[in-house]
Amino acid sequence: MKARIHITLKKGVLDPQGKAIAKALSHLGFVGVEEVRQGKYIEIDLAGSDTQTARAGLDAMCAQLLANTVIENYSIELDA
Amino acid sequence: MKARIHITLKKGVLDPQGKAIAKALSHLGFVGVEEVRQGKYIEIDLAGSDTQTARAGLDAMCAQLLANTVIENYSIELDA
Amino acid sequence: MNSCVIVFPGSNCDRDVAVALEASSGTRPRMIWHGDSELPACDLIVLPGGFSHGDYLRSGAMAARAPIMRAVVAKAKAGTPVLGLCNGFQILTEAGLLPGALMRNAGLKFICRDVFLRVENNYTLFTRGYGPGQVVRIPISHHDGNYFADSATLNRLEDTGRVAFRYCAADGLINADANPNGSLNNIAGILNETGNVLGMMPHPERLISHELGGSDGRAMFDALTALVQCA
Amino acid sequence: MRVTITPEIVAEHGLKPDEYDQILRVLDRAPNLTELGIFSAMWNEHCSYKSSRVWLRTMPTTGPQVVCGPGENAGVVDIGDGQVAIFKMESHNHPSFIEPYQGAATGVGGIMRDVFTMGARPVANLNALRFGAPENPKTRHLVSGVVAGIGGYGNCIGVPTVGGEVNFDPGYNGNILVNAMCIGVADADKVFYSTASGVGNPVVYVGSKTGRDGIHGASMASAEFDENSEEKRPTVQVGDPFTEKLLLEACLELMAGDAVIAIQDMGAAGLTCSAVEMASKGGLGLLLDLDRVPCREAGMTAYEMMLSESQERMLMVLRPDRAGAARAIFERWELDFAIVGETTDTGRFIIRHRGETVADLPVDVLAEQAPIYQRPWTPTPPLPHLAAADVPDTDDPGAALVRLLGGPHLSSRRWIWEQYDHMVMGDTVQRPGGDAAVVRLHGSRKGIAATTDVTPRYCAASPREGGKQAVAEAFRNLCAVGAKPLATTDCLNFGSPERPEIMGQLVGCIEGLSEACRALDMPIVSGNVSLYNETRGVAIPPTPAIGAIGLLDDIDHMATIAFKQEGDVILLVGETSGHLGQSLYAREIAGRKDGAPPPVDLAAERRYGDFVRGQIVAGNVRTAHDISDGGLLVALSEMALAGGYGCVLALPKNAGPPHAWLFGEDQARYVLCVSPDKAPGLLSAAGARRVPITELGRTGGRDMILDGRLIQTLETLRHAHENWFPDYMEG
Ligand SMILES: Nc1ncnc2c1ncn2[C@@H]1O[C@H](COP(=O)(O)OP(=O)(O)O)[C@@H](O)[C@H]1O
Ligand SMILES: [Mg+2]
Repeated sequence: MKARIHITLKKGVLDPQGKAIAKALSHLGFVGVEEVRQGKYIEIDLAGSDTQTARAGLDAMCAQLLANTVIENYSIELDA
Repeated sequence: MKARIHITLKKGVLDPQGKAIAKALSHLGFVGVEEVRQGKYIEIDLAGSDTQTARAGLDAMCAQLLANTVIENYSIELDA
Repeated sequence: MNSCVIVFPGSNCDRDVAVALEASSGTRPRMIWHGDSELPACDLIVLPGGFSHGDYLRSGAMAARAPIMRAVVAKAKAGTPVLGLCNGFQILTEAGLLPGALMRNAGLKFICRDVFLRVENNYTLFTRGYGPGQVVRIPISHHDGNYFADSATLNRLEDTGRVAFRYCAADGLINADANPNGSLNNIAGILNETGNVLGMMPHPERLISHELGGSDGRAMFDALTALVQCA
Repeated sequence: MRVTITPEIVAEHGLKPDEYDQILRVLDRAPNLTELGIFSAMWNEHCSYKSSRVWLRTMPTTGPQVVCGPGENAGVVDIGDGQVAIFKMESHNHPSFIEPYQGAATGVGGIMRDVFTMGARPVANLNALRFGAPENPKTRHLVSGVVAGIGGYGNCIGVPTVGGEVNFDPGYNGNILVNAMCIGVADADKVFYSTASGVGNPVVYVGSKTGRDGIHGASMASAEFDENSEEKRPTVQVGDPFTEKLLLEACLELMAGDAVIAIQDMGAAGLTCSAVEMASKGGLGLLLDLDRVPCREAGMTAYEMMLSESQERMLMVLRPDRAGAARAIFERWELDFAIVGETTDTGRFIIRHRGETVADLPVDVLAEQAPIYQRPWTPTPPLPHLAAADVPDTDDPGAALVRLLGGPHLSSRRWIWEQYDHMVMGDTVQRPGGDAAVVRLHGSRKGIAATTDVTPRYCAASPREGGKQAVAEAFRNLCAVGAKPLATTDCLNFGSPERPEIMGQLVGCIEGLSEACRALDMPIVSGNVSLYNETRGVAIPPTPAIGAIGLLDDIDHMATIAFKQEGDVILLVGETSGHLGQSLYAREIAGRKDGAPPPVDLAAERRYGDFVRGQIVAGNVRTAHDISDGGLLVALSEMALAGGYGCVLALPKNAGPPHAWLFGEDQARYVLCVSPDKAPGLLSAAGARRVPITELGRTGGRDMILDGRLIQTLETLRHAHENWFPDYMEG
């Protein structure tokens, strides 16, 4: 199974990388960029076929390691 | 408009972060993790409403700045 | 003084801080491997600087989940002084022993240079060797030192004297120019509620003698040593 | 899969038709594709030094301090008390142009492996960088990527990056140079070499897994760039400094015991080069079983495994009875460990894969019988001396000074070195910004000083004088901090050796630097040659980068460039003729690029350098700076800025034209600074040693004053000097 995990900064948490990207884009002459937020995208290949177990496992992985829930949110998609 | 951009390492390119995450997950006792790849996820809020112009702009942003096309691929989704 | 330095894969200031501790206390600290699960009896635990696990995923994230950290948390809760320097500070926040998070420097670049710090609270185990409001020169060397916490947490830190050090100008002024990395309120180091855990981004162990260009860092290790000798 | 070897395939492997004929002759059959790949890797310029070898043999490589000269992974020199310093410099030019961050990062990783392969713990890194003109649209991106990559790798592994140099010149627009140097320290009785010995000993692979990284990277590094080169991108390797840190610690742990017979890091042409070199040096054969090689991807072919340049890997020959203990060490560090073959007495390099023999080649042919070329060369025509009178004077030396100090060539490099952790390991006693960096030998009072130097515009004007000058400047930088120069490494960056005028540059530079190394007693113990640095037939300026180390017996007797207090006497050591040919003043202010470079008098260099060092070591002098790019006024300004004190100077009688005196780049000169009570002693000591010395003035104030006139305020100078780099990078 393949899981796709998005980790994004919580609202209100400053995002130095996003800000820097926005600035760089405007330096390069791109107009209309209002806000940029940078997050992480993690793909995990999992053994097994039980999506329910998998989902529980992935949730635990995110909460315990992949995301810092003080500043980040996460979301999980699972392809069977 | 909101764009969601995924930046991932090209196939065959070493992903030290993914490798380390996989190891850490297994140390934490998670079983069945076969491979982990880490990429970036970028959200951009754009002014304007013409999706075609937006898409062309986003493509240029990715090629010129957001992705390192030597080792990375990118994909763009656009919500109107 | 009986101190323990925790060594994670990728730690690289473990030896430096051991040298500083030995210079002040005359005793060589025990180096404890991250995979161990128990800590010997000790007067001080140090989480050193470096790039534990390459700083991959998030600085300090993987180290904070190492087996030894359960013992560190237990000792910290029981009152043992714990000092986290640079990567050690990042690990302490990831482990939940200190609030907030250390994000990428606002300038996005790694920065290695001497900075000035104002001692905001010199009534702590770690800072008793400094005067109130004293300005000290200590190097920073990090990529992710941009301190962030939500406003409630920040207020709590400020109101209870838990900000130990702030980045400042040479004359002690706290302003944006003196802030090397974008930290909220110029925060360089904070304490836990009970005052026995200090995390700071600067490296006091790097300026402990005139050969190295200064000795402002030494007072911290001297103070910790004296504390134990009194007790 | 059987591939018939066509002339096209041969050409794609960078082999010339006559080289292929030689292969057919020695094998007495056609090679298969894997074998051809192995030949192409081994006979590549990068591995075989086929164009430079005859000239490299002429370099001075021995001396009482030399424990091991060129030929091993790095050079080894005695530093006393049972210790050795192990160091080398290496190029990663083409990869860094294609992917600046990863190219530079893996360059640092590679040179560090060369050093710890030999049993040394790395204690300092340096880097010599050449970029195109600041105006070139690519330059900014390349600078930012290269610097971040060097920092990213060195900072993570925890070795201080303490020095280096940077030039901008349009000659590097299409071909930047990234030369990385690493210095390590080991116990003299714990140095490890790459000579395999014994038959039936296990050949062991450790580190990261093998992927399809940089296949043909070694060939790419020697192939001229063309318009399409940016499409060769997927061959870029990604560095993993965390794994390298583990590999470093695991190797040093293993080396504390007696398990290792031979060890070789996998650099260019990874498994091929390392295996063949170990076998060839030991006069042995070697058998590899590729089924046991740890792979990152499924289905890798023998060809791919043999040519992969995946990073952070090592190959070793171990004592059979120690293999188990060795495995335990690497497994504890969570690194791959696999016995992938054994040494044999057949003299053949035999590779098995999936039950088949996929290569069977004679080891000696691959290594020692690689082609060697005596390439035709034409000497660079000498340029006439450029008289100071032919270079326009300036009525405002202060403005010229601001332009020089606040421009790409002489501005502060702080923007770079603050991105490098230059203090980790707690022994950096002289940080970047001075003449040479100094790291204390851990736990002692001794120090190792290090510098990298070359002035490509001098080398272009006269390869021979330029070669001499590069070594002389390195010598001066070491003497100026109080270090005894010990030995040299080099990185010879040139265009295509197939062009006689480029070969002439290479020959001239090698002759010049060899002469200087002999005269200054700084033998060359390691180095690297990078040829084919060209884009569309335009070669880079000849750039023989020199890295040198020196020793301080007591770090308390060390000099720095900063003025230390008001009222000190400023003295000039050496002779000033006002040589403006190839000077920065002539180029940048007067727009003249002609003329011979300053001549180098090696006997004078030695005498003056020995004098300066002697005074520092004796504790008489704590402030010293050599004079190089930009001349005297620039050197004085750097000292003033570093210390925060200005100076009041007087033009000596018979100084000649002021612009030549202020900005000339005569060699073998230093500025010293001492308290007034020490000055008479210093003057008489110089007289006794026939060392010319002139009093220039006193420190003090916040300005640079010459003959009662304000040249410039320190504030203006500091602003210009410190801001050029960050402003430029901000774009
Ligand atoms: N790429 C670099 N990395 C680190 N330090 C550098 C780099 N470039 C220059 N420096 C440092 O800046 C200082 C000035 O460099 P340079 O002008 O080349 O010195 P010198 O003229 O004495 O050889 C030196 O201390 C040097 O080590
Ligand atoms: Mg110099």
